[in-house]
Amino acid sequence: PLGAAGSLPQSFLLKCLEQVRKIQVDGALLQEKLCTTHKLCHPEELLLLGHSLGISQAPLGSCSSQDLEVTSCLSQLHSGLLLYQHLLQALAGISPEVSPTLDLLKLDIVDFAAYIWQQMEDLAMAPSRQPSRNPTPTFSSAFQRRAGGVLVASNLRSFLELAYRALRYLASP
Amino acid sequence: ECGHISLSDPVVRLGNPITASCIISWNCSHLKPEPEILWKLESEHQPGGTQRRLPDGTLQSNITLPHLNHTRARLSCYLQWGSSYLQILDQAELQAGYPPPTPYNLSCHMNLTASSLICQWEPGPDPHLPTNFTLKSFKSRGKCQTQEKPIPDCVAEARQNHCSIPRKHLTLYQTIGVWLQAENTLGTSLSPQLCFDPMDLVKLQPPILRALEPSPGGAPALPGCLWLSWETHNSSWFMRKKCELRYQPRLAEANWALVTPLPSKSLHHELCGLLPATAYILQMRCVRWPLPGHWSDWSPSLERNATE
Amino acid sequence: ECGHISLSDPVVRLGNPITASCIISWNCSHLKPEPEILWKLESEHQPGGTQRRLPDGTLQSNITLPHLNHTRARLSCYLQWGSSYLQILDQAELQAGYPPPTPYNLSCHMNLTASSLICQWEPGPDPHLPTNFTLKSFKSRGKCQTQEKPIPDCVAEARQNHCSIPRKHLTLYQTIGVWLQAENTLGTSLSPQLCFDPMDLVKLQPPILRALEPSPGGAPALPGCLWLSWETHNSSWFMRKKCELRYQPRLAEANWALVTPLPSKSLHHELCGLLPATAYILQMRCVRWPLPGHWSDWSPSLERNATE
Repeated sequence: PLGAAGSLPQSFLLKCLEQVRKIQVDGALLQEKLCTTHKLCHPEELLLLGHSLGISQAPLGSCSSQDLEVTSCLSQLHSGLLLYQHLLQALAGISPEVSPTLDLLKLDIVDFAAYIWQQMEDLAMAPSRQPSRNPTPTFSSAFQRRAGGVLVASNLRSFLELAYRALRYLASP
Repeated sequence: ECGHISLSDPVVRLGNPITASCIISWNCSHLKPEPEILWKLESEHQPGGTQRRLPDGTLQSNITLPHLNHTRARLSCYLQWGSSYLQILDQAELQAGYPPPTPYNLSCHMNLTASSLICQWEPGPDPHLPTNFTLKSFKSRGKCQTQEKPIPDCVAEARQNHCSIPRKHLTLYQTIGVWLQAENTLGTSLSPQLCFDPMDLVKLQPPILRALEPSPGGAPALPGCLWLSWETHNSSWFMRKKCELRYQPRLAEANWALVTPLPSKSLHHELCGLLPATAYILQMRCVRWPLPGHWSDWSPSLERNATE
Repeated sequence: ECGHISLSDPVVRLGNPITASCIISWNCSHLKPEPEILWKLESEHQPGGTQRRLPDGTLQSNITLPHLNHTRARLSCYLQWGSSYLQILDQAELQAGYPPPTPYNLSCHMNLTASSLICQWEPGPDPHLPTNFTLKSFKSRGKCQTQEKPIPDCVAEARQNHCSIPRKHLTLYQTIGVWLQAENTLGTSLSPQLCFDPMDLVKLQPPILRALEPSPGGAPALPGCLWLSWETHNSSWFMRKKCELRYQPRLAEANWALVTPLPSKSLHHELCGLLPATAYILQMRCVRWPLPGHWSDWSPSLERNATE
């Protein structure tokens, strides 16, 4: 069930793969900074807090290899990136040491989401309207923003691993 | 006010005429005998001023300098009466030059370490006037026919022919339209517009080249071989790229030999077929690949002797 | 909010006790089995928390750390239930230190080249807390009993123990009152107040010392002599001053000889009675005189051989 895989230009897929790798590097940097600067190194220690703050995972069901459906996979990838963009925006003011890394990660995610949306429009695969915005958690203390940063970076990591596998599959000749 | 110079235009094209008028109030000019208004450009007397007494008692002199050939000059209005000392009543700064020539060779490259787009250009001949170079750009799609979102102007520092657009103003992987505006008092000129995805103009840092000892436990080293490793800067870790190695013996008129393509990282590369016991100079460069990009500069030279 | 730490005081004196309370909401604590609140200072478990369930269902633990000996530390409130992973619910940054010690050795000098009054001080032992040093001053007369006009605060940069009051804030030749205020979260301390006319604390630039050849046309040079000239920096030209010269042969354990007083300028000074054909090191300094002032630093050394 590849759907419109054939219609996806190779350069589009190669640039998507490059952007996923770029964001993975940014995300790993964010995790490393939060660990070294604030000693928040284990997402497992923050699950309860994350649950209470409502930090959700972005679904990528249509991108799993069993039933990869290109249009809805790209659509889910785009929506997931928007979710992480809004989550990262809510972390603004995380801490002076971490902010530069957070800002770079956010910029790369915003660009990747825009890139996918533009390609979907060019290939007439885009839904009529941009996906509605999920409610974003409010972080009411510096600690919650840092803890939120650890959880978002961890969720983003698994999200990107799944996305990378799907894109590599689509890009394989 | 005792005396005041007014100019047709404080800035003119070099060689063009310039007209000035000096008006001296009644209380500064009702002297005996009737005073005369004199003009000097820098320290050089300028004949040809036409003087008259206005109904309100003020004294006025007009002068036209046919060709202003100084890029900077001071025009002074003097008063002389009888054998008294010449009195300066006002001075005006004249400027002459040219409208900005059209800047050319506008080119840009994306620097991953600085995370910015650096554009440079040739300003063209000196217009002799303070000229501002402003890099104008906008976010777009496809062939930059439509302006999706303007990007803040990048104003080059004085006498600098480059400007850097920071990452936060860029959208990577989408096209942006870029052009250069040169502006001074006499006019404005625009370079042709470029349209590109900044990442397609990425210029990588040169790779780091390291010499290796022959593999310790291995078979005895063949003559005319050397071993090296290399890696690229971590700012481009996420990019697929290819590299090429060039080497030459340190002998007069030696030519470079090229090994291409090579992977962007190697922990242990053996190079044989060289002149035994000869010193070799090696350099490497890399480029984003298969996606487009600029070649990095060649790495600093590595000098190594081939085995005997 | 899932969990929140509140502190008796975020900043305490080093070694003092600190009390903290962690409140965990019902929806984050109604777990089976009944969860336990644990405390960690940095990564070290802190026993002694007293835990209770409040009527509104929230879970609260209070703890008192008897002696906070870290100048900076992170206090974490954890929740444990069953064999699950310890969950962090909040963290608080603790700070400990001392009120600022009284700064001492406050001294100032007027720099004529920079046209500013530069004051420096000894901050005293490190209070381990961000401490602001502010130079307070006011224009006055006589013994600074009355504040004629306040002078804007001079806030020293972080970790700098000096501050410069620019000329435009000073009234020269009148007394000003100056003191230093040190302030951090735990308190404020003031240095003793100084009262002086800034010009009476002028510190001149070192004079410029030059070696001269023996006077050309003059009588044949005596052995054991050398000739020099000097002048002071033009920024103190208007000041009457005196200078002094010190010199010593470049020999081990040589002592300085002093020539004082000397005028602030000399086009040609002869120094004789020296060890013939011996290398000498000469330095000079000057001071405002007869009016009060600080001696300048010694000029850079001049090396010269006495005649044979």
